[in-house]
Amino acid sequence: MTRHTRQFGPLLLILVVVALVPVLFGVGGITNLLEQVFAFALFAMSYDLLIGYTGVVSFGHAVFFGTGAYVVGIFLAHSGGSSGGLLVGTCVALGMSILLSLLIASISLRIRTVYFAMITLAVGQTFYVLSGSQMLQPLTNADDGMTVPLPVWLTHDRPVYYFSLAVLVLCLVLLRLFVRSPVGLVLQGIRENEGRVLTLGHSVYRFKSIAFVISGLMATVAGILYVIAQTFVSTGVYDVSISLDVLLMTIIGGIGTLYGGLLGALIIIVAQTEFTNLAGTYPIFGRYTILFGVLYIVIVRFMPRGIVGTILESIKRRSGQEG
Amino acid sequence: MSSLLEVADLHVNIGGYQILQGVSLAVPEHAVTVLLGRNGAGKTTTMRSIMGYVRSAAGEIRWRGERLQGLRPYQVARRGIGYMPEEGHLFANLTVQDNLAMVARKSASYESRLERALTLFPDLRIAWSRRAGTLSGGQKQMLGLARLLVAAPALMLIDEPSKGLSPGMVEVLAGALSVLREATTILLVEQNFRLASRVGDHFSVIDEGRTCLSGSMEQLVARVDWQQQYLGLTATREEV
Amino acid sequence: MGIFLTLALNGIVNGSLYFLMAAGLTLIFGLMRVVNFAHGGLYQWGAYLATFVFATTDNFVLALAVGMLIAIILGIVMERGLISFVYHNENGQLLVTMGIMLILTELIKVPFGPSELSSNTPTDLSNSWLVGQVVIVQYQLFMIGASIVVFILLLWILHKTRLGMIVRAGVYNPELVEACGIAIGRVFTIVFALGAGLAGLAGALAGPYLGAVTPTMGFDMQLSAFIIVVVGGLGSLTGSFIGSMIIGILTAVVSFYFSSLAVLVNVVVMVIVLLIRPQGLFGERESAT
Amino acid sequence: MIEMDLELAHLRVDYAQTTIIQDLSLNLQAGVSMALVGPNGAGKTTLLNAISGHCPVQAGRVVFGGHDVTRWSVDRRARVGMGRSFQGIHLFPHLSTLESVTLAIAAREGTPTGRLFSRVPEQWQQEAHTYLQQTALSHHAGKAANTLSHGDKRKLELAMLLALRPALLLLDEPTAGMALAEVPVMLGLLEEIKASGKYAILLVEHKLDVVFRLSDEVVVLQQGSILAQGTAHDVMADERVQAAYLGGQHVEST
Repeated sequence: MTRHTRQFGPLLLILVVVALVPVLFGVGGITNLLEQVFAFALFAMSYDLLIGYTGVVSFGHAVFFGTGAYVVGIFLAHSGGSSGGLLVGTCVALGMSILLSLLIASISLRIRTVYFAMITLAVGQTFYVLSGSQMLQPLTNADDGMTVPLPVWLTHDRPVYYFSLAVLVLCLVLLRLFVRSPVGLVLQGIRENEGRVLTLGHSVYRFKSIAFVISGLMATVAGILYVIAQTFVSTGVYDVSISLDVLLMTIIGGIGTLYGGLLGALIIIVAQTEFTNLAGTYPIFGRYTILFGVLYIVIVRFMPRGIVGTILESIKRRSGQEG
Repeated sequence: MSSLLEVADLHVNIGGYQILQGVSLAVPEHAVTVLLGRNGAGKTTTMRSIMGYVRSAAGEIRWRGERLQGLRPYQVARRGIGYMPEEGHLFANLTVQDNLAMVARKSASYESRLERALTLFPDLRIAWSRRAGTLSGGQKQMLGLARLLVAAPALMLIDEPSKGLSPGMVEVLAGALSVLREATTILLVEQNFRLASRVGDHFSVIDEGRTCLSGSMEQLVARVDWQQQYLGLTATREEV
Repeated sequence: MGIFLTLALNGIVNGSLYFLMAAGLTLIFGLMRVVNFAHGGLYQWGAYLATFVFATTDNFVLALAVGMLIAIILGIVMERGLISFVYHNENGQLLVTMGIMLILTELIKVPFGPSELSSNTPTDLSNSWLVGQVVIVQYQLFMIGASIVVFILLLWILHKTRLGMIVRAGVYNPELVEACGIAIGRVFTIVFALGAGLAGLAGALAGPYLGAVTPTMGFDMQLSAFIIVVVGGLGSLTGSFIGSMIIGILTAVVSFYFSSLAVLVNVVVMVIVLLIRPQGLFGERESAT
Repeated sequence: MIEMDLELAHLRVDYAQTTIIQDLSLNLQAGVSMALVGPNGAGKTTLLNAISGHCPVQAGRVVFGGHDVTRWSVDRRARVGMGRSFQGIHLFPHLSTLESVTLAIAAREGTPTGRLFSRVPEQWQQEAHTYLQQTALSHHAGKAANTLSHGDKRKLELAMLLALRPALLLLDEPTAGMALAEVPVMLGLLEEIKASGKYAILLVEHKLDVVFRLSDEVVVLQQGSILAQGTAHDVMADERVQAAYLGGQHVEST
């Protein structure tokens, strides 16, 4: 019991505070910012499943995020913002995500990990180009992007906020169950010593594919949350910079920690917003990506476990000394 | 008898394992010192620490009085220590010619040393422009030794040259080693005790990462009980 | 027919540019096992500085030299300062080089601004001829010539010089190279600088060819270069050359007929090659264990 | 139940253009313990690799439990009952001993994809505990593998192997690198395993005393071929074996 309160107590507290935000601060700027954080936190956690639990780096995870956003966006736009459109769109997006991840897995997971990074980058860019191409203009409105009407029950800030939060919490629970499941254990084994897992008789390829599919699904859901929060979708959701921002969120938070993505998303989204505001007065702040690049290097070099990972490590060490 | 190389109480940890926990060695000049011990005892790690591939946790490696630790492997090599590892002792994708050319820049003395090596191993002249990877096991070992001859270091570290060779090839190898020993000082890791006892002047036994016995090769040959105890050369006649 | 020949010529010109990029990537990977995700950044810096120098001095040779030089300097700083810490950490390399890529792409906007900069072709190379129905521009020939010279030069260095021998040996067994008394770290730096210089040269040549330099040119080029090394086989120079020409010609043909879908076709080619030959057309298979 | 015999027929294995194993045929019946001995470089580990699928075979067949597994992947062979240990330490550094053994049980049970969001079954954990107990590692259940002593690591390897409930154990020098004091414990464990009669064992071992205690049959390899085969005593009495295996030094004096 005490172990459980110690483990989940802080999380529960955070959840309560976050849930009270609209009541305490009202809706508008802050809730909209947090909705973005929710979407990207889920995105980052889905990414962590890939890097942290199977050890492969993808530079094109935006493929799933963008597909979630676009497919649901298209269905909502073409159904005039009906609940049915949202539901069908979500199902189609999830289905496409599964197909896509199985396809990418089949060509890239059997070969070297550096290839995986290159292939995902290339696939991501393909989607970026496709989403902006004139050929698909009737569907996607090409480079101009499209405004997405929402179902009536989601037309106010507060429902959107709580809906996003609820989906995030639900996915978080699922992700946590997943990493604690036998499959999660196998994935950790793969990260630790892939060859040994194979020699024990686990099909490494199968488990990596499973992780990739789950990760893709979660990223797709993140994209859906994003389009609901923004009510707008454009080629930007497929941009490689989205993949790179999320990668940064994941490594800042801490690879292999799962919850690290929550913190990473908060930091990066707030930083981006603040820098963009500052850039209005001081244009140099518009170049904040330089700082993000530096962060990449600094984290790999000096803080490979990220913030959450480093904290967990020190807690573990301290309790180890006590025991 | 002066020692060219001295290793004192060397400790090496790799990935949290204590691989060496007190290896001491003296390698006297113009002689062959054989490093003996079971598989996994730490012989190869000792060689690799001398070359600077692995960092030592404690102890000292001295070369003509100079501390070697902290030097990069190429700096160790430039001080006159040649190394022929157990596996991957040649560049399989390079020709025999290039393999030999790797060890030194062309010069008059290079040519004469090369000539000597090719006289000793005429096979290599025939295989001159073949890729080293296509040589037979014995030819590969010859090429490895020829590289050492051409490099002409003051000390040669040779790791298990007889591994995987047929008895006939081991004979050739023994002949080659006795030519090499005329020119230089050798530290040899060898599991084939017969070969070791033929070419060795001194020996050290490493067991569980520690030096547990050293002396002259005649002593070891005479002491069957040492052979049994430290080398696992169990006598079986009695039990049969 | 005329269209086809024109497209083929354009494709070969594209391919020439790709090859300069892919060659550097492949050399660096071959020796150091580093996939440089900042390669496009070096290309971009080469392109911007060459454009700037040519616009101010009107000296194209100087522009090319400065473009290469800046990339070489950046390359050496990167290799010595940052990448050498992550040599045995594959994911670390990916992240660090990508971080450098972000910095390089964004930093270029500080002096030169976020919009594109037009880039002029030197007048000496601006002649064009009509051969049959095909228009041949002198600058295109110059680019093709430059890449062929580089290809031959690289083959010569790799197979006829001592440095090349050391590099080939280092690809196979870097530890043993050190045992030969050769400072492999210095060789790493030289090769990295060489690869960076080629990226800089590619950038410097690309400006006048594309007519302008843009902040996204690095990422775009890098993407094609990656597809090429995957298709040709990571680590193989000949593979890079052939792959460059294949992707170059395909890009030219497809973008003529379907404008923006060239990337899609390149990815499809890459997928097909990976399914049939996972190690690429000229790559060597790596053992699974 | 199918007899889980191992049959090697005319096996050839090349590595880096050199033939390591040539035309090797061998039968190992269920429940029998066989030791592979021979000088360094004779191809012992390569033979284990060929059987477990860690290196490709150029010619010949590997048949196990009625399956022709010659072209099978490593994991597929493991799933039909091959358990393999390695000469060096080959563990999951940051997983606990309990998790490591549970991972082996998960492999045996097949880890159905339907269990994506359910906990690791309680009975797996209990079973894992029994294997830790059997290998005298109970007191280290929560410890990360990389914090164990070398001897305990080898025991953990064994616990993971047993958890697979394999029909065939391929053991590559199970006592290599162990401190002298730890060796008898390991030997005792291995003897129990042998005595249980549940496993066919193929053991690569240098220490002859270990070979004598653990094997019903001994195969001497030299240059990738079988030089002699028989009971430990018979084989060791063979003069060719003495010449090859002991480097030919004389041992009559004892």
